[in-house]
Amino acid sequence: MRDVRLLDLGFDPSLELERFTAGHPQAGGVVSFLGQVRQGEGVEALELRHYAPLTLPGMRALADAVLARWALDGLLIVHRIGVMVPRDPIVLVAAAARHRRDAFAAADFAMDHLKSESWFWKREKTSDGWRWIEPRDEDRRDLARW
Amino acid sequence: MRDVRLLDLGFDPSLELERFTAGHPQAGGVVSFLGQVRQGEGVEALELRHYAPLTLPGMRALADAVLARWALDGLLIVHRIGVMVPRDPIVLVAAAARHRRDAFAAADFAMDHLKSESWFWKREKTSDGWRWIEPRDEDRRDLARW
Amino acid sequence: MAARLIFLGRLEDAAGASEREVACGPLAEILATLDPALAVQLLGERVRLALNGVLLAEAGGVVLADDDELAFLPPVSGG
Amino acid sequence: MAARLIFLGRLEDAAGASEREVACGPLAEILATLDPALAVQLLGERVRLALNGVLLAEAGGVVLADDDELAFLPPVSGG
Repeated sequence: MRDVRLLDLGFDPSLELERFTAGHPQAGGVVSFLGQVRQGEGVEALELRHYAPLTLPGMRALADAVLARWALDGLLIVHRIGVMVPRDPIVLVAAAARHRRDAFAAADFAMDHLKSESWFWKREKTSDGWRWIEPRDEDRRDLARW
Repeated sequence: MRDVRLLDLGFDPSLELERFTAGHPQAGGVVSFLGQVRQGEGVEALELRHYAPLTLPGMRALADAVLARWALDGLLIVHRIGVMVPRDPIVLVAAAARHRRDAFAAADFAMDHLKSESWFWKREKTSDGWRWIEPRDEDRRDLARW
Repeated sequence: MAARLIFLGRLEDAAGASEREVACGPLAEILATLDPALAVQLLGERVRLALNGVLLAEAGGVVLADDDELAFLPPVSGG
Repeated sequence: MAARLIFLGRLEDAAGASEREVACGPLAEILATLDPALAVQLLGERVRLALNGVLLAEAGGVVLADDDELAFLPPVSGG
Protein backbone atom coordinates (compact mmCIF):
# COMPACT_ATOMS: atom_id res chain seq x y z
CA MET A 1 0.00 0.00 0.00
CA ARG A 2 2.73 2.47 1.02
CA ASP A 3 6.17 2.12 -0.55
CA VAL A 4 8.58 4.91 0.39
CA ARG A 5 12.27 4.67 -0.44
CA LEU A 6 15.36 6.85 -0.38
CA LEU A 7 18.01 5.55 -2.77
CA ASP A 8 21.68 6.45 -3.03
CA LEU A 9 22.04 4.64 -6.36
CA GLY A 10 20.19 4.99 -9.63
CA PHE A 11 16.83 3.35 -10.23
CA ASP A 12 14.72 2.36 -13.20
CA PRO A 13 11.50 4.38 -13.09
CA SER A 14 9.71 2.36 -15.75
CA LEU A 15 10.43 -0.89 -13.92
CA GLU A 16 9.27 0.65 -10.64
CA LEU A 17 6.08 1.90 -12.24
CA GLU A 18 5.41 -1.41 -13.94
CA ARG A 19 5.75 -3.28 -10.64
CA PHE A 20 3.62 -0.75 -8.83
CA THR A 21 0.84 -0.96 -11.44
CA ALA A 22 0.97 -4.75 -11.50
CA GLY A 23 0.65 -4.72 -7.72
CA HIS A 24 -2.66 -2.84 -7.86
CA PRO A 25 -4.84 -4.63 -10.43
CA GLN A 26 -8.01 -3.40 -8.75
CA ALA A 27 -7.07 0.25 -9.39
CA GLY A 28 -8.56 1.78 -12.50
CA GLY A 29 -5.87 4.39 -12.81
CA VAL A 30 -2.30 5.18 -11.89
CA VAL A 31 -0.95 8.73 -11.97
CA SER A 32 2.80 9.15 -11.83
CA PHE A 33 5.28 11.97 -11.70
CA LEU A 34 8.86 11.41 -12.75
CA GLY A 35 11.41 14.13 -12.14
CA GLN A 36 14.71 13.86 -13.96
CA VAL A 37 17.89 15.92 -14.13
CA ARG A 38 17.35 18.30 -17.05
CA GLN A 39 19.71 18.14 -19.96
CA GLY A 40 20.87 21.17 -21.86
CA GLU A 41 21.12 24.11 -19.47
CA GLY A 42 24.78 23.84 -18.63
CA VAL A 43 24.20 21.69 -15.55
CA GLU A 44 26.84 18.97 -15.50
CA ALA A 45 25.78 17.33 -12.27
CA LEU A 46 23.30 17.69 -9.46
CA GLU A 47 23.75 16.56 -5.89
CA LEU A 48 21.05 15.95 -3.34
CA ARG A 49 22.06 15.79 0.30
CA HIS A 50 19.75 14.80 3.09
CA TYR A 51 19.75 14.43 6.85
CA ALA A 52 19.10 10.78 7.55
CA PRO A 53 17.37 11.13 10.93
CA LEU A 54 14.72 13.40 9.39
CA THR A 55 14.40 12.78 5.65
CA LEU A 56 12.96 9.28 5.34
CA PRO A 57 10.73 9.62 8.43
CA GLY A 58 9.41 12.87 6.91
CA MET A 59 8.68 11.16 3.59
CA ARG A 60 6.83 8.37 5.39
CA ALA A 61 4.77 10.89 7.31
CA LEU A 62 3.94 12.64 4.04
CA ALA A 63 2.83 9.33 2.52
CA ASP A 64 0.59 8.67 5.51
CA ALA A 65 -0.96 12.12 5.16
CA VAL A 66 -1.65 11.49 1.46
CA LEU A 67 -3.20 8.09 2.17
CA ALA A 68 -5.39 9.60 4.87
CA ARG A 69 -6.64 12.35 2.56
CA TRP A 70 -7.46 10.46 -0.65
CA ALA A 71 -8.97 7.06 -1.36
CA LEU A 72 -5.94 5.28 -2.82
CA ASP A 73 -5.11 1.68 -3.49
CA GLY A 74 -1.42 2.40 -3.27
CA LEU A 75 1.23 5.09 -3.09
CA LEU A 76 4.85 4.93 -4.22
CA ILE A 77 7.51 7.52 -3.40
CA VAL A 78 11.08 6.87 -4.55
CA HIS A 79 13.69 9.61 -4.17
CA ARG A 80 17.35 9.70 -5.10
CA ILE A 81 20.11 11.19 -3.03
CA GLY A 82 23.74 11.63 -4.05
CA VAL A 83 25.28 12.85 -7.27
CA MET A 84 23.31 12.60 -10.52
CA VAL A 85 23.91 13.62 -14.11
CA PRO A 86 21.47 14.88 -16.76
CA ARG A 87 18.72 12.37 -17.62
CA ASP A 88 19.09 10.55 -14.31
CA PRO A 89 15.78 10.06 -12.51
CA ILE A 90 15.49 12.03 -9.26
CA VAL A 91 12.03 11.28 -7.96
CA LEU A 92 9.13 9.03 -8.85
CA VAL A 93 5.73 9.39 -7.22
CA ALA A 94 2.84 7.16 -8.23
CA ALA A 95 -0.70 6.95 -6.90
CA ALA A 96 -3.10 4.13 -7.77
CA ALA A 97 -6.79 4.69 -7.23
CA ARG A 98 -10.18 3.54 -8.25
CA HIS A 99 -11.05 7.10 -9.27
CA ARG A 100 -8.81 9.14 -11.52
CA ARG A 101 -9.33 12.40 -9.64
CA ASP A 102 -7.99 10.95 -6.38
CA ALA A 103 -4.86 9.67 -8.09
CA PHE A 104 -4.13 13.01 -9.75
CA ALA A 105 -4.67 15.03 -6.59
CA ALA A 106 -2.64 12.66 -4.43
CA ALA A 107 0.39 12.66 -6.75
CA ASP A 108 0.22 16.44 -7.19
CA PHE A 109 -0.03 17.03 -3.43
CA ALA A 110 2.79 14.59 -2.69
CA MET A 111 5.09 16.33 -5.18
CA ASP A 112 4.33 19.83 -3.86
CA HIS A 113 5.16 18.71 -0.34
CA LEU A 114 8.20 16.65 -1.30
CA LYS A 115 9.65 19.63 -3.13
CA SER A 116 9.07 22.26 -0.52
CA GLU A 117 9.01 20.47 2.82
CA SER A 118 11.24 17.45 2.57
CA TRP A 119 14.73 17.59 3.99
CA PHE A 120 16.76 17.74 0.80
CA TRP A 121 19.47 20.21 -0.08
CA LYS A 122 20.44 20.50 -3.70
CA ARG A 123 23.50 21.82 -5.43
CA GLU A 124 24.30 22.03 -9.10
CA LYS A 125 27.60 21.85 -10.89
CA THR A 126 28.12 24.02 -13.94
CA SER A 127 31.32 25.20 -15.59
CA ASP A 128 31.51 27.73 -12.71
CA GLY A 129 31.63 24.93 -10.14
CA TRP A 130 29.16 23.83 -7.49
CA ARG A 131 26.36 26.11 -6.31
CA TRP A 132 23.68 25.49 -3.65
CA ILE A 133 20.08 25.94 -4.83
CA GLU A 134 17.93 28.24 -2.73
CA PRO A 135 14.20 27.77 -2.09
CA ARG A 136 11.92 29.12 -4.80
CA ASP A 137 8.87 31.32 -4.26
CA GLU A 138 7.06 29.11 -6.75
CA ASP A 139 7.33 26.17 -4.36
CA ARG A 140 5.77 28.14 -1.54
CA ARG A 141 2.92 29.15 -3.86
CA ASP A 142 2.41 25.55 -4.91
CA LEU A 143 2.12 24.53 -1.29
CA ALA A 144 -0.41 27.22 -0.53
CA ARG A 145 -2.85 25.58 -2.94
CA TRP A 146 -3.70 22.73 -0.55
CA MET B 1 6.19 16.68 -29.69
CA ARG B 2 2.67 15.31 -30.26
CA ASP B 3 2.26 11.52 -30.36
CA VAL B 4 -1.37 10.39 -30.61
CA ARG B 5 -2.25 6.79 -31.35
CA LEU B 6 -5.30 4.55 -31.44
CA LEU B 7 -4.34 0.89 -31.08
CA ASP B 8 -6.39 -2.21 -31.72
CA LEU B 9 -3.80 -4.44 -30.08
CA GLY B 10 -2.25 -4.39 -26.63
CA PHE B 11 0.62 -2.07 -25.77
CA ASP B 12 3.32 -1.88 -23.13
CA PRO B 13 2.76 1.29 -21.11
CA SER B 14 6.09 1.18 -19.33
CA LEU B 15 7.97 0.88 -22.61
CA GLU B 16 5.92 3.74 -24.09
CA LEU B 17 6.62 5.92 -21.07
CA GLU B 18 10.31 5.08 -21.08
CA ARG B 19 10.63 6.08 -24.74
CA PHE B 20 8.61 9.23 -24.22
CA THR B 21 10.75 10.29 -21.25
CA ALA B 22 13.98 9.50 -23.08
CA GLY B 23 12.74 11.62 -25.97
CA HIS B 24 12.42 14.71 -23.78
CA PRO B 25 15.67 15.00 -21.82
CA GLN B 26 15.20 18.76 -21.46
CA ALA B 27 11.96 18.29 -19.51
CA GLY B 28 12.28 18.35 -15.76
CA GLY B 29 9.15 16.33 -15.20
CA VAL B 30 6.81 13.84 -16.80
CA VAL B 31 3.29 13.28 -15.51
CA SER B 32 1.48 10.21 -16.74
CA PHE B 33 -1.92 8.64 -16.36
CA LEU B 34 -2.40 4.96 -17.03
CA GLY B 35 -5.90 3.55 -17.11
CA GLN B 36 -6.26 -0.21 -16.95
CA VAL B 37 -9.15 -2.66 -16.92
CA ARG B 38 -9.96 -3.19 -13.25
CA GLN B 39 -9.68 -6.65 -11.82
CA GLY B 40 -12.03 -8.02 -9.24
CA GLU B 41 -15.48 -6.55 -9.83
CA GLY B 42 -16.93 -9.34 -11.91
CA VAL B 43 -15.95 -7.74 -15.20
CA GLU B 44 -14.62 -10.45 -17.48
CA ALA B 45 -13.97 -8.27 -20.50
CA LEU B 46 -14.33 -4.72 -21.70
CA GLU B 47 -14.79 -3.60 -25.26
CA LEU B 48 -14.17 -0.15 -26.65
CA ARG B 49 -15.71 0.72 -29.98
CA HIS B 50 -14.97 3.88 -31.88
CA TYR B 51 -16.00 5.62 -35.07
CA ALA B 52 -12.88 5.87 -37.17
CA PRO B 53 -13.72 9.06 -39.11
CA LEU B 54 -14.12 10.98 -35.85
CA THR B 55 -12.17 9.33 -33.07
CA LEU B 56 -8.51 9.80 -34.00
CA PRO B 57 -9.07 13.29 -35.52
CA GLY B 58 -10.81 14.24 -32.28
CA MET B 59 -7.89 12.95 -30.19
CA ARG B 60 -5.45 14.93 -32.32
CA ALA B 61 -7.52 18.08 -31.92
CA LEU B 62 -7.54 17.51 -28.16
CA ALA B 63 -3.76 17.14 -28.16
CA ASP B 64 -3.41 20.40 -30.08
CA ALA B 65 -5.67 22.16 -27.59
CA VAL B 66 -3.57 20.86 -24.69
CA LEU B 67 -0.32 21.92 -26.35
CA ALA B 68 -1.75 25.38 -27.02
CA ARG B 69 -2.82 25.82 -23.40
CA TRP B 70 0.24 24.64 -21.45
CA ALA B 71 3.98 24.98 -22.00
CA LEU B 72 4.88 21.38 -22.74
CA ASP B 73 7.91 19.71 -24.25
CA GLY B 74 5.82 16.79 -25.40
CA LEU B 75 2.46 15.07 -25.15
CA LEU B 76 1.64 11.39 -25.58
CA ILE B 77 -1.86 9.95 -25.94
CA VAL B 78 -2.24 6.22 -26.59
CA HIS B 79 -5.70 4.65 -26.48
CA ARG B 80 -6.81 1.09 -26.97
CA ILE B 81 -9.87 -0.03 -28.88
CA GLY B 82 -11.24 -3.55 -29.13
CA VAL B 83 -11.72 -6.23 -26.50
CA MET B 84 -9.62 -6.15 -23.34
CA VAL B 85 -9.44 -8.21 -20.17
CA PRO B 86 -8.68 -7.19 -16.58
CA ARG B 87 -5.17 -5.69 -16.14
CA ASP B 88 -4.94 -4.73 -19.82
CA PRO B 89 -3.92 -1.10 -20.33
CA ILE B 90 -6.65 1.06 -21.86
CA VAL B 91 -5.15 4.52 -22.05
CA LEU B 92 -1.83 6.19 -21.41
CA VAL B 93 -1.45 9.96 -21.34
CA ALA B 94 1.90 11.56 -20.60
CA ALA B 95 2.94 15.20 -20.52
CA ALA B 96 6.56 16.33 -20.34
CA ALA B 97 7.26 19.86 -19.20
CA ARG B 98 9.89 22.09 -17.74
CA HIS B 99 7.51 22.97 -14.90
CA ARG B 100 5.72 20.31 -12.90
CA ARG B 101 2.47 22.24 -12.66
CA ASP B 102 2.04 22.41 -16.45
CA ALA B 103 2.58 18.67 -16.79
CA PHE B 104 0.02 17.84 -14.09
CA ALA B 105 -2.63 20.18 -15.47
CA ALA B 106 -2.11 19.05 -19.06
CA ALA B 107 -2.42 15.34 -18.27
CA ASP B 108 -5.44 15.93 -16.03
CA PHE B 109 -7.20 18.07 -18.66
CA ALA B 110 -6.42 15.59 -21.42
CA MET B 111 -7.89 12.72 -19.41
CA ASP B 112 -11.06 14.61 -18.50
CA HIS B 113 -11.67 15.41 -22.16
CA LEU B 114 -10.70 11.98 -23.45
CA LYS B 115 -13.14 10.39 -21.05
CA SER B 116 -16.12 12.61 -21.67
CA GLU B 117 -15.73 13.96 -25.19
CA SER B 118 -13.87 11.36 -27.22
CA TRP B 119 -15.83 9.08 -29.51
CA PHE B 120 -15.58 5.84 -27.59
CA TRP B 121 -18.40 3.53 -26.63
CA LYS B 122 -17.70 1.00 -23.94
CA ARG B 123 -19.37 -2.22 -22.98
CA GLU B 124 -18.54 -4.66 -20.22
CA LYS B 125 -18.99 -8.36 -20.03
CA THR B 126 -19.99 -9.92 -16.73
CA SER B 127 -21.62 -13.25 -15.95
CA ASP B 128 -24.87 -11.56 -17.11
CA GLY B 129 -23.42 -10.93 -20.57
CA TRP B 130 -22.47 -7.71 -22.33
CA ARG B 131 -23.81 -4.34 -21.19
CA TRP B 132 -23.21 -0.86 -22.68
CA ILE B 133 -21.83 1.72 -20.27
CA GLU B 134 -23.75 4.99 -20.07
CA PRO B 135 -22.18 8.41 -19.52
CA ARG B 136 -21.50 9.29 -15.91
CA ASP B 137 -22.45 12.55 -14.20
CA GLU B 138 -19.00 12.53 -12.64
CA ASP B 139 -17.42 12.93 -16.08
CA ARG B 140 -19.53 15.97 -16.83
CA ARG B 141 -18.52 17.48 -13.51
CA ASP B 142 -14.86 16.77 -14.21
CA LEU B 143 -15.16 18.61 -17.51
CA ALA B 144 -16.79 21.62 -15.92
CA ARG B 145 -13.59 22.26 -13.93
CA TRP B 146 -11.72 23.63 -16.94
CA MET C 1 -27.43 3.99 -55.69
CA ALA C 2 -27.18 3.27 -51.96
CA ALA C 3 -26.09 4.94 -48.74
CA ARG C 4 -25.02 3.53 -45.37
CA LEU C 5 -26.31 4.09 -41.86
CA ILE C 6 -23.79 3.40 -39.10
CA PHE C 7 -24.96 2.55 -35.58
CA LEU C 8 -22.60 3.11 -32.66
CA GLY C 9 -22.75 1.93 -29.06
CA ARG C 10 -26.13 0.77 -27.79
CA LEU C 11 -27.72 1.79 -31.12
CA GLU C 12 -25.94 -1.16 -32.67
CA ASP C 13 -27.84 -3.49 -30.35
CA ALA C 14 -31.07 -1.67 -31.13
CA ALA C 15 -30.45 -1.99 -34.86
CA GLY C 16 -29.19 -5.55 -34.66
CA ALA C 17 -26.20 -4.65 -36.82
CA SER C 18 -23.37 -2.12 -36.90
CA GLU C 19 -24.49 -0.77 -40.27
CA ARG C 20 -27.28 -1.01 -42.81
CA GLU C 21 -27.44 -0.19 -46.46
CA VAL C 22 -30.37 2.05 -47.39
CA ALA C 23 -31.75 3.71 -50.51
CA CYS C 24 -30.67 7.30 -51.09
CA GLY C 25 -33.07 10.12 -50.33
CA PRO C 26 -34.25 12.36 -47.49
CA LEU C 27 -33.45 11.03 -44.03
CA ALA C 28 -37.07 11.29 -42.91
CA GLU C 29 -38.13 8.93 -45.69
CA ILE C 30 -35.33 6.49 -44.89
CA LEU C 31 -36.23 6.40 -41.19
CA ALA C 32 -39.86 5.70 -42.11
CA THR C 33 -38.73 2.41 -43.64
CA LEU C 34 -37.09 1.26 -40.40
CA ASP C 35 -38.61 -0.40 -37.37
CA PRO C 36 -40.40 2.48 -35.57
CA ALA C 37 -38.82 1.60 -32.21
CA LEU C 38 -35.38 1.90 -33.79
CA ALA C 39 -36.27 5.15 -35.58
CA VAL C 40 -37.33 6.70 -32.26
CA GLN C 41 -33.97 5.78 -30.71
CA LEU C 42 -32.01 7.12 -33.68
CA LEU C 43 -33.77 10.48 -33.34
CA GLY C 44 -33.18 10.68 -29.58
CA GLU C 45 -32.16 14.20 -28.56
CA ARG C 46 -28.76 13.07 -27.23
CA VAL C 47 -27.89 11.21 -30.42
CA ARG C 48 -25.47 13.16 -32.66
CA LEU C 49 -25.23 12.64 -36.41
CA ALA C 50 -22.13 12.63 -38.60
CA LEU C 51 -22.40 12.71 -42.38
CA ASN C 52 -19.29 11.37 -44.10
CA GLY C 53 -17.25 11.96 -40.98
CA VAL C 54 -18.50 15.51 -40.30
CA LEU C 55 -20.66 16.20 -37.27
CA LEU C 56 -24.01 17.78 -38.10
CA ALA C 57 -25.53 20.56 -36.03
CA GLU C 58 -29.01 19.11 -36.57
CA ALA C 59 -30.74 16.24 -38.35
CA GLY C 60 -33.28 18.38 -40.23
CA GLY C 61 -32.93 18.49 -44.02
CA VAL C 62 -30.40 15.68 -44.39
CA VAL C 63 -30.60 14.00 -47.80
CA LEU C 64 -28.38 10.99 -48.45
CA ALA C 65 -26.70 10.65 -51.84
CA ASP C 66 -24.98 7.63 -53.35
CA ASP C 67 -22.21 6.25 -51.12
CA ASP C 68 -22.96 8.67 -48.28
CA GLU C 69 -22.28 7.43 -44.77
CA LEU C 70 -24.51 8.69 -41.96
CA ALA C 71 -23.44 7.74 -38.44
CA PHE C 72 -25.70 7.79 -35.37
CA LEU C 73 -23.62 8.57 -32.28
CA PRO C 74 -25.18 8.08 -28.84
CA PRO C 75 -23.54 9.71 -25.81
CA VAL C 76 -20.03 8.41 -25.25
CA SER C 77 -19.41 6.17 -22.29
CA GLY C 78 -16.94 8.14 -20.23
CA GLY C 79 -15.33 6.83 -17.06
CA MET D 1 32.71 14.05 26.61
CA ALA D 2 31.91 15.49 23.20
CA ALA D 3 28.92 16.38 21.05
CA ARG D 4 28.58 16.86 17.29
CA LEU D 5 27.33 19.74 15.21
CA ILE D 6 26.01 18.78 11.76
CA PHE D 7 25.91 21.33 8.94
CA LEU D 8 23.54 20.83 6.04
CA GLY D 9 23.34 22.49 2.63
CA ARG D 10 25.15 25.79 2.26
CA LEU D 11 26.04 25.72 5.97
CA GLU D 12 28.46 22.93 5.18
CA ASP D 13 30.35 25.28 2.87
CA ALA D 14 30.28 27.99 5.52
CA ALA D 15 31.63 25.58 8.13
CA GLY D 16 34.14 23.99 5.81
CA ALA D 17 32.99 20.52 6.89
CA SER D 18 29.80 18.52 7.21
CA GLU D 19 30.26 18.09 10.94
CA ARG D 20 32.38 19.21 13.82
CA GLU D 21 33.03 17.75 17.22
CA VAL D 22 32.55 20.20 20.09
CA ALA D 23 32.73 20.15 23.84
CA CYS D 24 29.47 19.60 25.68
CA GLY D 25 27.65 22.51 27.28
CA PRO D 26 25.18 25.28 26.50
CA LEU D 27 24.81 26.03 22.79
CA ALA D 28 25.53 29.71 23.30
CA GLU D 29 28.93 28.87 24.78
CA ILE D 30 29.69 26.41 21.97
CA LEU D 31 28.82 28.96 19.30
CA ALA D 32 31.10 31.49 20.97
CA THR D 33 34.05 29.21 20.24
CA LEU D 34 33.28 29.19 16.48
CA ASP D 35 34.22 31.65 13.80
CA PRO D 36 31.79 34.57 14.37
CA ALA D 37 30.76 34.67 10.69
CA LEU D 38 29.78 31.01 10.90
CA ALA D 39 27.95 31.48 14.21
CA VAL D 40 25.86 34.26 12.66
CA GLN D 41 24.83 32.01 9.81
CA LEU D 42 24.00 29.11 12.13
CA LEU D 43 21.66 31.37 14.08
CA GLY D 44 19.90 32.71 10.95
CA GLU D 45 16.16 32.97 11.48
CA ARG D 46 15.39 30.51 8.68
CA VAL D 47 17.78 27.88 10.03
CA ARG D 48 15.99 25.08 11.91
CA LEU D 49 17.66 22.95 14.58
CA ALA D 50 17.27 19.23 15.22
CA LEU D 51 18.63 17.64 18.40
CA ASN D 52 19.24 13.90 18.01
CA GLY D 53 16.83 13.78 15.09
CA VAL D 54 14.05 15.79 16.69
CA LEU D 55 13.20 19.26 15.37
CA LEU D 56 13.40 22.00 17.97
CA ALA D 57 10.87 24.80 18.20
CA GLU D 58 13.59 27.26 19.16
CA ALA D 59 17.33 27.36 19.81
CA GLY D 60 17.10 28.99 23.24
CA GLY D 61 18.20 26.91 26.21
CA VAL D 62 19.80 24.05 24.25
CA VAL D 63 22.52 22.29 26.27
CA LEU D 64 24.50 19.55 24.55
CA ALA D 65 25.34 16.41 26.50
CA ASP D 66 27.81 13.67 25.64
CA ASP D 67 27.20 12.15 22.21
CA ASP D 68 24.37 14.58 21.37
CA GLU D 69 23.98 15.46 17.70
CA LEU D 70 22.73 18.95 16.86
CA ALA D 71 21.90 19.55 13.17
CA PHE D 72 21.63 22.99 11.56
CA LEU D 73 19.07 22.85 8.72
CA PRO D 74 18.90 25.76 6.28
CA PRO D 75 15.79 26.11 4.06
CA VAL D 76 15.39 23.13 1.73
CA SER D 77 16.06 23.66 -1.94
CA GLY D 78 12.71 22.89 -3.53
CA GLY D 79 12.12 22.85 -7.27
